[in-house]
Amino acid sequence: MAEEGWEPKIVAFCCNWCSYGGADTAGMGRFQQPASTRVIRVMCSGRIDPLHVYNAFLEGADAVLVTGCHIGDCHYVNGNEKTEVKYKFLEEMLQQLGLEPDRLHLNWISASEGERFANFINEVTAKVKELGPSPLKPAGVK
Amino acid sequence: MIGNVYQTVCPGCNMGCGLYIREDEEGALAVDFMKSSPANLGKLCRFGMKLAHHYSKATSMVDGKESSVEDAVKAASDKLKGADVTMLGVGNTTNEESLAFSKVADALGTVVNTGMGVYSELPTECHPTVGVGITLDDIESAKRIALFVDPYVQYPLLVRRILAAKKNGASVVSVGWRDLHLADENKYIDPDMYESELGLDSESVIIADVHPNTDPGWVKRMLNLALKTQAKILFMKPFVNATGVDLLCKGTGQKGIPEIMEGINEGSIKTLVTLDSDPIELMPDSDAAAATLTKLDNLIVISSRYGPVNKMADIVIATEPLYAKAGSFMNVEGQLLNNSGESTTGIDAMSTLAQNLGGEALDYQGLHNNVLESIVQKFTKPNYKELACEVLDIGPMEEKKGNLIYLYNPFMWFDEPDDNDFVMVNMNTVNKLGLGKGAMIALTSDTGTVNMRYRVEDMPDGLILTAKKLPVATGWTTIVSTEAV
Amino acid sequence: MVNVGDMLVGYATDEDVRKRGASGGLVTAVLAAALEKGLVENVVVMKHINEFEAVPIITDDVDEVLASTGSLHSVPVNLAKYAMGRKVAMPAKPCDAQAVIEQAKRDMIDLDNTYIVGLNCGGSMHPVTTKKMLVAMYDIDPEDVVGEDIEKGKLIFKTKNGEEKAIAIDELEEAGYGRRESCRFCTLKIPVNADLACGNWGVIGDLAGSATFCQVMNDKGVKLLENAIDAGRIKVEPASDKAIAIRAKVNDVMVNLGSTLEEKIFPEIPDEGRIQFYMEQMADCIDCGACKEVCPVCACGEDSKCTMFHSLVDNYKMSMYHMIRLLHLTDSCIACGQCSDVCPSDIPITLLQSRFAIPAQRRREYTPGMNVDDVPPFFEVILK
Amino acid sequence: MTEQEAITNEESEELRIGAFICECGINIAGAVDCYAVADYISTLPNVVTSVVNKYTCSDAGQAEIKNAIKDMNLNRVLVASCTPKTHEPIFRACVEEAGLNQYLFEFVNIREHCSWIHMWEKEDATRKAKELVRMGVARAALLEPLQSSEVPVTDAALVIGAGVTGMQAAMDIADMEHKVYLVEQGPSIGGKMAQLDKTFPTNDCSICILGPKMVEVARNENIEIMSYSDIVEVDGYVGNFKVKVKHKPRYLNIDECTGCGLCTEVCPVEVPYTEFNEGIGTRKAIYTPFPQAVPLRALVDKSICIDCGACIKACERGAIDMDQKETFSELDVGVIVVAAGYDVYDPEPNNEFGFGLYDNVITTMEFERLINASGPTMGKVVRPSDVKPPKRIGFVQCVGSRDKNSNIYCSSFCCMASLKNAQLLKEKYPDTEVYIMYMDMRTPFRMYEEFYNRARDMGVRFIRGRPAEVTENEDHNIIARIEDTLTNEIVNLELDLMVLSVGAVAPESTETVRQILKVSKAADGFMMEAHPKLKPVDTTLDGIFIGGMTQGPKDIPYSISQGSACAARATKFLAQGKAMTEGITAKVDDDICVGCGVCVPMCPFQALSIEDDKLKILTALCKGCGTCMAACPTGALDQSHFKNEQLLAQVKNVFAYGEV
Repeated sequence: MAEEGWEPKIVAFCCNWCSYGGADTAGMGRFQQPASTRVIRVMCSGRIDPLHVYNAFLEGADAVLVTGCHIGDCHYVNGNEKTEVKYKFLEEMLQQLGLEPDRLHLNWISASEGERFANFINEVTAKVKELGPSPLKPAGVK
Repeated sequence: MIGNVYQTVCPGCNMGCGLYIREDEEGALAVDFMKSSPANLGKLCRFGMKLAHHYSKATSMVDGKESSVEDAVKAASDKLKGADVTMLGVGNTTNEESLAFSKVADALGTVVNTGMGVYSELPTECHPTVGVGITLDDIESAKRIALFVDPYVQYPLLVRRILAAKKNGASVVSVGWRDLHLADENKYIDPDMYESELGLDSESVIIADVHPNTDPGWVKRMLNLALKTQAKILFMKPFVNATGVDLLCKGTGQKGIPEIMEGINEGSIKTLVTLDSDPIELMPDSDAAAATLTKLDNLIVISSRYGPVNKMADIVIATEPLYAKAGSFMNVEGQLLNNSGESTTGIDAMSTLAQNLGGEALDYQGLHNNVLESIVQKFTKPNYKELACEVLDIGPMEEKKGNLIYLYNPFMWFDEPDDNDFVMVNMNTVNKLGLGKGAMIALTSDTGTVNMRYRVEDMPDGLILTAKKLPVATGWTTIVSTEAV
Repeated sequence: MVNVGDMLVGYATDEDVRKRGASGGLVTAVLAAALEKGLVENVVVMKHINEFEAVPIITDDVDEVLASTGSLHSVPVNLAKYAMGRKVAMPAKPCDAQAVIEQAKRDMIDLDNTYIVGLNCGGSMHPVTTKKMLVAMYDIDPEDVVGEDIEKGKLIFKTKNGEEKAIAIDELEEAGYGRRESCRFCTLKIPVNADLACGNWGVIGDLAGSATFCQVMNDKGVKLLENAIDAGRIKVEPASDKAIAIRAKVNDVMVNLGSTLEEKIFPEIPDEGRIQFYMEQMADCIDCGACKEVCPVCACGEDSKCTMFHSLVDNYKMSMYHMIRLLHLTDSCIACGQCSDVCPSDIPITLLQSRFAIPAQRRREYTPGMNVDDVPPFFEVILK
Repeated sequence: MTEQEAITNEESEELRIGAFICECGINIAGAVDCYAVADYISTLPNVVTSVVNKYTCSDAGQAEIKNAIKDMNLNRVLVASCTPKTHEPIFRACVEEAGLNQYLFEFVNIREHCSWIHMWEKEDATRKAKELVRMGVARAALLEPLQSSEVPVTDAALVIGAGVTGMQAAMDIADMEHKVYLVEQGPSIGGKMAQLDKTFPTNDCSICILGPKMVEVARNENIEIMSYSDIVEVDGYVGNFKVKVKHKPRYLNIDECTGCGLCTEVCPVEVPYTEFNEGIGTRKAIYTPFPQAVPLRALVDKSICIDCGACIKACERGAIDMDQKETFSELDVGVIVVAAGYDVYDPEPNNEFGFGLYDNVITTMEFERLINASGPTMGKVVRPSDVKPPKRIGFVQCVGSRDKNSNIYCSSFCCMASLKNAQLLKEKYPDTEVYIMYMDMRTPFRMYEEFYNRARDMGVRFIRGRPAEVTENEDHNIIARIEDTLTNEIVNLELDLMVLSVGAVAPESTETVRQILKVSKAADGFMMEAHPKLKPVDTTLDGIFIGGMTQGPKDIPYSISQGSACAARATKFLAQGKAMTEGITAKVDDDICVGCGVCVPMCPFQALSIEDDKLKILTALCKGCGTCMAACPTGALDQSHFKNEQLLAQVKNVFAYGEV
């Protein structure tokens, strides 16, 4: 366990139409969350490149969340389906690399599911707090 | 066959890495791996991998206008006849061309300066040890290795040799500015403590390097360390044929490049002839070097590459690219390595030049046999010359003054771009200046300011290391002030 | 008269080519005929320099093709990238053929313009290691060697004075010599993905040592053979059932050897120590990019997503360059060993890449480089 | 100097970023110390000004931005306030007015993503806000000017669904001199409203309002009605939609048939008429939907037709053609209005309140058909068990609405519907007892509350409670046990007829249309609007609008107003004749692209193709999703405004060496 008061830093990639909207709805619903997560907006979850996920871990992220529209709801027909294919490879690779599985999550969240978004952030932050800082975090990075 | 395949040696440094250069039908170059080459098993470092961009072709020029090689040689002969000429050939080319160059020097009654001023301040009996070090295979059987170079940046193909030595049980101490992964410990200590602190004995190897800007005192200190601890020593050098040129253009009293620059500034040198040696690229302060060269009456450049000095030269004699030359090189181990190319444009040009100046004609075969007799015989089986001299008087050491320190590497010797385009500082400097991630650090010296990206390293406070030539640098160490951009 | 699936035994009609060939000189004859009759514009061949050195060249001169006869066990190079953008015929070890097909999947090679004459392969060796092995294990001066062969699990060297010496491969590999590590766990010994699959396995009876077994894999294989027969360059006859059985047996032995060695080469790394293991393995990398330049499956130019991170300005704990390559090649790495060969820090990159590629490929029952129509799973698109 | 060069020149100048931190009253300032954020941001490289204002989106706030751009010649603007989903267009327009390219603007969300979700951790919220804005500044530094491109708009509109909303929208657009294709899946336009008897709150006869409108729609020469047709495919983008419509076969020639009904009379096959009369009464295999149908044409239900040929003989105009095939037509339209309507909630699956078990439990829609003068019983309300007029009738409210086991939403019209039906009963059969069992009577709009009082005055009895148990006695009367929560008594009510006041659900057909159009789905299954207040009838897809029940349960007045709203929003594009497409599209660097073609199958809009070893992008078709870039191994493909370097700069600036 990390030293007391350590707060995990989580990077969340959200798609403009659904999960970003979900985060907004969580805000509108005032669903309180730990201040651990930084949202980066992309137009579609299909835009999230494993390159960005790796860069997030190597820059110091303790967890990375890949989120987007539910299957069938993608504003661009099937961007999220391709994300699922890439995510499978990403997950397998980071697992083989030795990174704890709980540091990487894929979650489809629609623009109306504010509470679900908030719960998701709460759960992940709690799990990551359990795991402690990421082994890939460079020295001296906050 | 379609296009050409040349077996050649990488001009990056004195390691002698063998490789193939492929030239397709349109003349585009590509690097290919020569796995049978003993020095490097076909492996190449960052510089070797980018060689396709290195061989920029030179064009013969007379007084700023393009001309044929023959006219350039004719014009050069007229200029050189009876003149007081200084010649510079650091060893960026083959033994045979270097020998031809020294024949031209004979005709002019002068010597070829190899740019390594160090040699003229060392007793002749320790020249062989500085010239030819232990073999690369012997590094792998050393018990203890003291590193006075940063292999990752400066001589990368040493890395696998040192790792192999560690597998055979060697311990490695690095005496540099930053922690090296392959070093068991890093001792950035006062030079006087080297003998007592580094734990060297007869089964140890010291790896240092010598180049035109090295302080002779430093080389003596290295030799003394080897003498006192009976450790073997290997001096790496920055030019592919530094060893060959040193042996071919013998004689103490040769001038180093800094000395030549001073000579030009004082007006004692009026005419300079270079062979594949561009002072603007070689000197730490390129702008100062360029300014100095304008003071020359005659600047004659014999070169296979297009470099900044070509632009300033009165006469340029363009020779064929290095990989295409017929010729040989001698690496740091004293191994003779041959090009597969057959072109002799450079040699023929110098042959004509020598004849115009009263010397005899030269041909490749003659020069090659001379090389075999003069330097290879002496080193048929490369063996390490035990140091046979007393402890040397180091004399006044020009104290290291600056906090910006050069980590000389092949990209710097040719002043060519490299992706590793940053300076190194430690975390205290980052926090002191409040540098953000991905931000720039501003380095200011009395010659100007430059903004550079930075990498965080474990190294002494206040120091800044750079593997890239910076306009603000005036020597291999420079005093700079730093602030966040 | 030749059709797909035929199992034949044949030899070059030119006695000199036949004699110098590793088996019957058939491969060289087929390549020469392809050039002569205009089936192709160029041929990729190995230009011999000495017993342990040869360099791949692209030629349009039949003599250079004929001069390249004879198999080279100590020149481990992948020929795929030399076939790009040309109408060409080429000899190909199984990993060469795999790389050609992977490049074809990325439109960098047009398979219809690339005739692949496959060669059985027991495994290749590194020239410098082989020379050291000859001195240490065989007590032979490398200069005297005139030929070598792999048979019945033994590595045989022939010297100028006609002498032959054989030592078991696993004995050599125990002592740190023998074949390159990637060849040890390779299980594709017969190039079934090429147009023709040739070799000396299964050449028995009076033809032993002077003929080549040849299996016709597809229509291009038929065209190659018929073209060579028309050119009068080769003679072929159907292989006997016994020959076919023996060839299959030899193949099984080699394939099993490959799979048993796999466990030895890839010991399990405990979960908690695994990330430290990879960090330690990559720590000495100087980011030279050689492993990408040499990779025969990689289709990118000099600028790509991995080389975008060549600068070491960010002191990440793991190189972005390697993480991207590990992912991009998860579904297409053919473990040909080229990257390990050219790494200046001697990092066993092929083994590291295989730790990611082999499980991922097996999980998807996908083998790269076998069929140009298989879409690499990473780019599999679920288009309703 | 062409415009493109002007942009790139301006690009090479020194970066001058202006940061504007919004307090949004106390919405942000309540948890985030905006002044601390502004101070921190002013220390970052290239930030020229970093100020706080109370309401950045107000006129004063926007004026301050415009002045700052002019006075300090800013070439990048960053606003840290609420969500870009609503306010990015406002600020983009603001910076554009000040002469700065609208894409040189970065928006950081420190309200929904920060202050509102960390209300009690002021320190954490401030630190997070600083980091979010730092990320924004890093991205702002790398933004490049873009031009959103203009596309011509085809001067025609498609309206899907010809219920009251669809008809209203169609007429409004047509009246503004634009061509309208009105596609209806049923045999006649009119939708569910045609089935109703009277409509609240005026109790005027439903068909009397609807009929004239239907005729007007039919007569309007700008409207082309395509009845009995389905939407099969929609491609393209705003202004240039390609729509494929399937015309289901009626097995008779629509131009010849006059709807005279002779064929229907001779047709020997009869089945319960579920489509229109909720299964009460019957219809023939060949039938006209209802008397006031538009188009008044018959159609053949092939599933029950026995091919006896009687109708063929009977038809004087020889209109019937039994092997008529389905036909397709391709429509080019500029805008699309979706008014695909709803389905009535079906209580049968779990036999709610005895529905499907006892004959005398019916739904509102079945009641509407009973009481309707042109209905199967000519307006006589009878008990299904013995076809006698019921003496005691009870309405059960919130069936299939406000119920955890079915739909949690309130369907908004069922209370008023029951009040109306109760009044009709009292008027027609004064001595019947009418009960309404309810939880809350919801009568929100003009004259609704008065309508409620009138029902009470007419003697309708209200019981605040819903039947806990419903049983049937021997003469099929319904016994409802109710706990009246106002009197806290258990009431056993015997009823002759019980009407379940059912709500609305999203129909299967709307789901298919929704998937074809790729409009997102709300939690309640209906189509989701872009924003409840700011864009109530828009969808997130430019040029596609939704109105009426398809957007969620509502009553007829609300539906009709949404019909007009859709028309207004849609006609903007038709009137302007051009539409601005988003400037964010894919861009390829030809020097790096090796032509491996891996990206091509990634694009669902067919915008990518390989031509002589290089990638070619049809920017008009590119929607800017970015999926192809994630697949491109070389990095040659990048997305304007979301470039790899911009995303990586944000990732890098999530972290820092020192404490913020």
